[in-house]
Amino acid sequence: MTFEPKIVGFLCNWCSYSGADLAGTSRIHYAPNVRVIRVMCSARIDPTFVIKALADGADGVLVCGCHPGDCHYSEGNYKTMRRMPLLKRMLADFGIEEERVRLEWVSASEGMRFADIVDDMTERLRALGPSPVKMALAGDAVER
Amino acid sequence: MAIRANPKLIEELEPYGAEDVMKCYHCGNCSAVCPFSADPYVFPRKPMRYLQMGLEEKLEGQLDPWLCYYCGECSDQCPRDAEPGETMMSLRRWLTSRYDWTGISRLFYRSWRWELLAILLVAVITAVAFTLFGMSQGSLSDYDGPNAFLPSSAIHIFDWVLAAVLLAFLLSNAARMWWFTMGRDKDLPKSPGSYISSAWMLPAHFLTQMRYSQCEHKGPWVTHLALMLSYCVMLVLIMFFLAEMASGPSVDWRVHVLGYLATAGLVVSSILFLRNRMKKSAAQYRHSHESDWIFLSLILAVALTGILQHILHRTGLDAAANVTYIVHLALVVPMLALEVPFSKWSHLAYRPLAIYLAQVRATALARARRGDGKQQPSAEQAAPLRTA
Amino acid sequence: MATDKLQIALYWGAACGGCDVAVLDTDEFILDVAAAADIRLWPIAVDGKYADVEAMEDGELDLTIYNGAVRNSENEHIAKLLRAKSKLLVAFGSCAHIGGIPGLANLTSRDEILTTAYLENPSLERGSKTLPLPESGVNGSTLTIPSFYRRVYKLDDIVPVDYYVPGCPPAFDQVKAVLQAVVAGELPAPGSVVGASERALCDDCPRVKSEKRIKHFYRPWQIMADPDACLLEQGILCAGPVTRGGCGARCPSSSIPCRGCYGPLDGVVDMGAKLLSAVVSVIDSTDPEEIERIIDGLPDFTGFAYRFSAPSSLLQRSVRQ
Amino acid sequence: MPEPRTGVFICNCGTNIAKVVDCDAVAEAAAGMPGVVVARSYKYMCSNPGQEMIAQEIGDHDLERVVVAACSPRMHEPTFRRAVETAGLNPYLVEMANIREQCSWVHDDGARATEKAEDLVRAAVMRVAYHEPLERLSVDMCPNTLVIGGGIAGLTAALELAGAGKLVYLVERQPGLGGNVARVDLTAPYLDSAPDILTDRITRVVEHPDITVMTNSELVRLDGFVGNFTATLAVNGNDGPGEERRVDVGSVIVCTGYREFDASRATHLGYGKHPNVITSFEFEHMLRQGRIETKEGRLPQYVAIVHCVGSRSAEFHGYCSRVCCMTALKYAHEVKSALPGSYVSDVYVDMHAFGKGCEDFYRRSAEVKTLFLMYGKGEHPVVRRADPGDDCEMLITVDEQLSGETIELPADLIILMVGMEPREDAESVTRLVNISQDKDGWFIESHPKLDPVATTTDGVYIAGACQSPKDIPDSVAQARAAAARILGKIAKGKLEIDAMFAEIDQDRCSGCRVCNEICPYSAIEFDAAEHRSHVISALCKACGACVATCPSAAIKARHFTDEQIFAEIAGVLG
Repeated sequence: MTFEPKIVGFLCNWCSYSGADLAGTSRIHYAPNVRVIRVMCSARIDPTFVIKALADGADGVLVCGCHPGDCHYSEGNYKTMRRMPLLKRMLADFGIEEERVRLEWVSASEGMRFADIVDDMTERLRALGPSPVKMALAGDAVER
Repeated sequence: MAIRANPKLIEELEPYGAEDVMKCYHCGNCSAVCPFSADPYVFPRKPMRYLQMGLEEKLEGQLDPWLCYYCGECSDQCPRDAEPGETMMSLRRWLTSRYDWTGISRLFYRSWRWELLAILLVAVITAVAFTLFGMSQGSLSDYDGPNAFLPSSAIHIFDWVLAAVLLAFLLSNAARMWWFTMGRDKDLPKSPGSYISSAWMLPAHFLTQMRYSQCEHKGPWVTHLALMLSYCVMLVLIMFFLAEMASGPSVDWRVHVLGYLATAGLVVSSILFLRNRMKKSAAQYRHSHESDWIFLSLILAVALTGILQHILHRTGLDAAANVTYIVHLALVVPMLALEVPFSKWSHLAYRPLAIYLAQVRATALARARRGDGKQQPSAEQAAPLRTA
Repeated sequence: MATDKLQIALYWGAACGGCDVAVLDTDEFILDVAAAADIRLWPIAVDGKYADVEAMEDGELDLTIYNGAVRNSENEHIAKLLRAKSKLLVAFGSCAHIGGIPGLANLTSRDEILTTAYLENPSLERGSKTLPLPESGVNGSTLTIPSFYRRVYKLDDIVPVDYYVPGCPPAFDQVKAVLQAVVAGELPAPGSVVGASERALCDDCPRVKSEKRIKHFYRPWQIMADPDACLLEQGILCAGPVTRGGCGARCPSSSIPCRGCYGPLDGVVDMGAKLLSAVVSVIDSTDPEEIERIIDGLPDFTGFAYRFSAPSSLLQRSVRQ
Repeated sequence: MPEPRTGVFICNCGTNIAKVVDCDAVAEAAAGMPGVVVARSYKYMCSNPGQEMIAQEIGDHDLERVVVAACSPRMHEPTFRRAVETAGLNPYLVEMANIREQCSWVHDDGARATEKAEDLVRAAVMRVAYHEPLERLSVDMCPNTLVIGGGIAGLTAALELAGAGKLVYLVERQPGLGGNVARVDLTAPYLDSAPDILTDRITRVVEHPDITVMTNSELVRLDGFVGNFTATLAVNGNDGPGEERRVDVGSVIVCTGYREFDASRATHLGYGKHPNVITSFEFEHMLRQGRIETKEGRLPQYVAIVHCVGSRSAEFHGYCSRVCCMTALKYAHEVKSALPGSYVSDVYVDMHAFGKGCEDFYRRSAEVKTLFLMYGKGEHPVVRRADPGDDCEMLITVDEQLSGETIELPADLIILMVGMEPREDAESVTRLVNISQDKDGWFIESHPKLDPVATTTDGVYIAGACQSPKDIPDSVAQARAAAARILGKIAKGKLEIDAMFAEIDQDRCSGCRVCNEICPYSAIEFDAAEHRSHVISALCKACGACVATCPSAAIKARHFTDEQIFAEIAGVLG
């Protein structure tokens, strides 16, 4: 059986979550690997959430917000835009592969784009294999 | 190379009947519905575009208007009432006047008064000339025989002279048509071979009007063919069997059976056309140019005077028959002398010629495309004159 | 040893010794402690053997003050031992509390550490390939040393902890407060962080704060900082906003940015992630490339953000092992 | 982890969900989740019987929390909130799991979709355990309104509000009222006179006792929140020092309009180089003067109208300016009637004749023999001076799309249909009233279809061309819509504010002020005396940016707390 990665998606309510809903209403099929958590704005996505998802066993984390300039809250997505690069550097310091965390801008009309992103990410994570985080933490309890 | 638009050209075309072309917004429904519109002859839309923008030279070079038989589908489908069919008709009129180097055609199409005046003039001259001629050598009471008022031998000679003159006009105009549509375009090499291999189309389309038969409604084609064939039969009879036709009072069935049929064809079809035009029964009859009325009326009048003359002669009323003959000739001569080279009747020559040239041109175009290596020509391009 | 004196033990795990010094730094107060308590174990200052502790009954000790993280089998063994023997176990100082500076080792691997220390260290004797092993044969007998763990643990990863005293080292007042509370029997709620503020360091920091917009980050030595304004606003990375107060804001008062030794506030699950969020959210740019350039001004941000708290972070350690 | 008594309701949505997701299996799995006392699968949860079932179960099982696994919460969350409310449960104690739009409609592998649905339900169950009952806030509504901009939209809105007996403050930067409509002669497609439309309105506005008109004035500051704004105005600011005036208003309508595209930017059209290349507004001026002529005073024989100048181009603005096509047709009519011998050409990208009466108008324009030439979106016509022998002054080269030919069009007078663009001060307006601009600079409405005049800032409305290019009827309709929205709120007297907003725990705030700059709505206020920040809840839009940023975890996003989201993360990961 092929490894099926679990992806936690954090989606802003106004653009990306609507875009994901649109993929549904348009019956655009994509990989069932993503589990979406809705937040009002991508700026609500505390870097802690991303790390928490990885620590809890996610193989990948997808963060989606409105396209720059199109934020429902004017400039919330810019905060996300600022946080994600440093978060990625930080995760790299913990040995976590770059592909496991992905930031994408998905508008409410981009159902197809959302589906493509999920499929692509699923594909890449399948190739990458399971996240080492959960294994490492579980291993520490057994062997010091 | 940019082409200069001429917004004024449309004003020149209006007297020819192109009154609604500016309403067109190029949805392309007309070209879509037309059974003949196919690459490289996309019409009516494209010629209409040239006309709107006043691209005179492009229009002169168009064969497309002659590929249209005016079935009227396009005008029926037009959402803007831009009358594409009538626009094509008006372009044919305009092209006729362009092919004609004398300028007479232009004068006639732009002014029915001039056309009527010319007809009257020719009619009067004809009548006077033949009356004087008859009186100088025969008797008004003799229709045939040695003392005939208008002996068929003399008329026969006159016919042949007239035919030669008309042919000269027609041929010179046709040559101009060739020059505008083919000769002038140096960029497209036309092979002499295809001129020869396509030559069969000329008589074939002339005699059968087979393309017309592919229009959705067959009625107009039948009527049109009847009129044309009747005319041709009558022409052959007159040009070659005038003596047999004129002799009487007995009926020479060898020729007269054909004569009756042709006459009936002429009368019935011209009446039908006139009735349709009066009733505006279909798109192609909605807009009648003065030249249409004049032409059909002349045909009908010629046929009717011919019949009358024939009956009078057979019933022994030779004097009356001779007077009718004069009237008949006074109608026939302007019809032939004016209508054939300068007005509506000329399409009899131009249309088959255009179909033929279009085929030659399309073959050349297909070869040029193939030669460019840009694309393989489709079967349609190889034989681009579309038949439905 | 029946006595009404408090029975206490002080121990250092993976530590630098600073916490012990901090206890000693209470000056003559230590004499009051000595008067009120029997110090049963304090390797840095008082004689006492592990065997003595092992001989104690469970719960015999009233209080153990444990400083240092858990890095090897000895640390773990003594932590468990003292936990069993002690009524109260206090994680004393950053290392025991949240992992501390030794915890930074969790951003690298055991192999890398051993290689650096024993094989590639320039001060080593040329050609030396000696690596410490838990067991080694010497002259026919077996010599054992504690085994070096794969990673660093904070104290409560190993044993339940009753109270936490943060700081690297804890401030004098805190040490005193803890001891006095135990003596007086006025104990706070179990599991609480003792002797520190419920608010971030900024609350204590005398620097003037205003709205923050950062266009450029500086290392402290790169600019002459305004002595009165918030360091972070000036582009100097300061862990103050994400760090529990109570230390008296000694670092920022001395123009040194806070390094976070007091650990995160209640409700903050990951100190580094929170510092990251706070610091970069106020970057004054909406251009991805410029943002990358600005964060280039934060070298080893991970090391800074988790300077004291890597073992207590959500990820706990690097997965490169 | 808290384990309140939870009911889980799984909607089959007919077969929309059930044909892919095994709803009974999901219900069975849900029954074993923490705190779940009842889990049911039903055909249509949003139907009346479905809602009644939820209410019934709440009563029967003393449910403290409800999870509905159904469609997107963007679809039916309000429905289920009402449903639990009828059963006496606080509406915020319900959580939805989106197993339709984001599960059954996008997957075909039933087993994996069912597994995903279970994860989503578990996340909702674990999240809802941390939900708290929330109450909406209520504030007073000030019945006065500030209208910014005295164009057709502003005038209309002011009259509408004053007509209902409410006080209106109308500020206009220019010395006179009327805006861009005041620069127009006739209007398309019915050829009504613009001055007639305008003069009457201006008179009524100026004379209305409940409307305070302030020209040469502008807004300099807006404080407060919906129902309770204080606007600081610089009155007569352009003439000398001016005075500052403060007014209390409950609502603000922004009607700041547009400015025309600067035609000289489209260099190929030769505006500013050829004297007889003029803009549409210059032509309007000519029409109002009553004589169409070239700069040299001659009557033009060829008049060319170039559409889409600045619009629908990759170079300038991609959008359509909406009014130019019909205005251009209006010019065709006006030129043809003033100069019957002239030839009018329209050079356009696409003819947009979508408004009422506009298609007829287009047809009539074709009937007066206007020549229409189409050019491509990525291309542009080029104007040059004609050669000495030509019967025209200029020539326009166009790659004409409908013929495929490159055409040179003669022209004596060229009218450029300059598009609309956001005013140069639009950005400062957005900062003043706290609204946003889209990528082109137009003000963003709350919802493009369902809430077209409100903005993301409660109490601030937009009307007219400041929102996007618009003709007079649309501007008027928006102005009236905004006025109606405001009158509705005034009629209620009190305003309810959504229970979702951020709040700062004053016992944990250190006053570090990291959050202050984060809030796009300036809803976070710093109390300098207390050294604490706090949220003005009426201004807060609950985006949560400050919550994620607060380094002390002192800010709580109501209904989107850290605990709730952590529980959700743990939930989806099983």
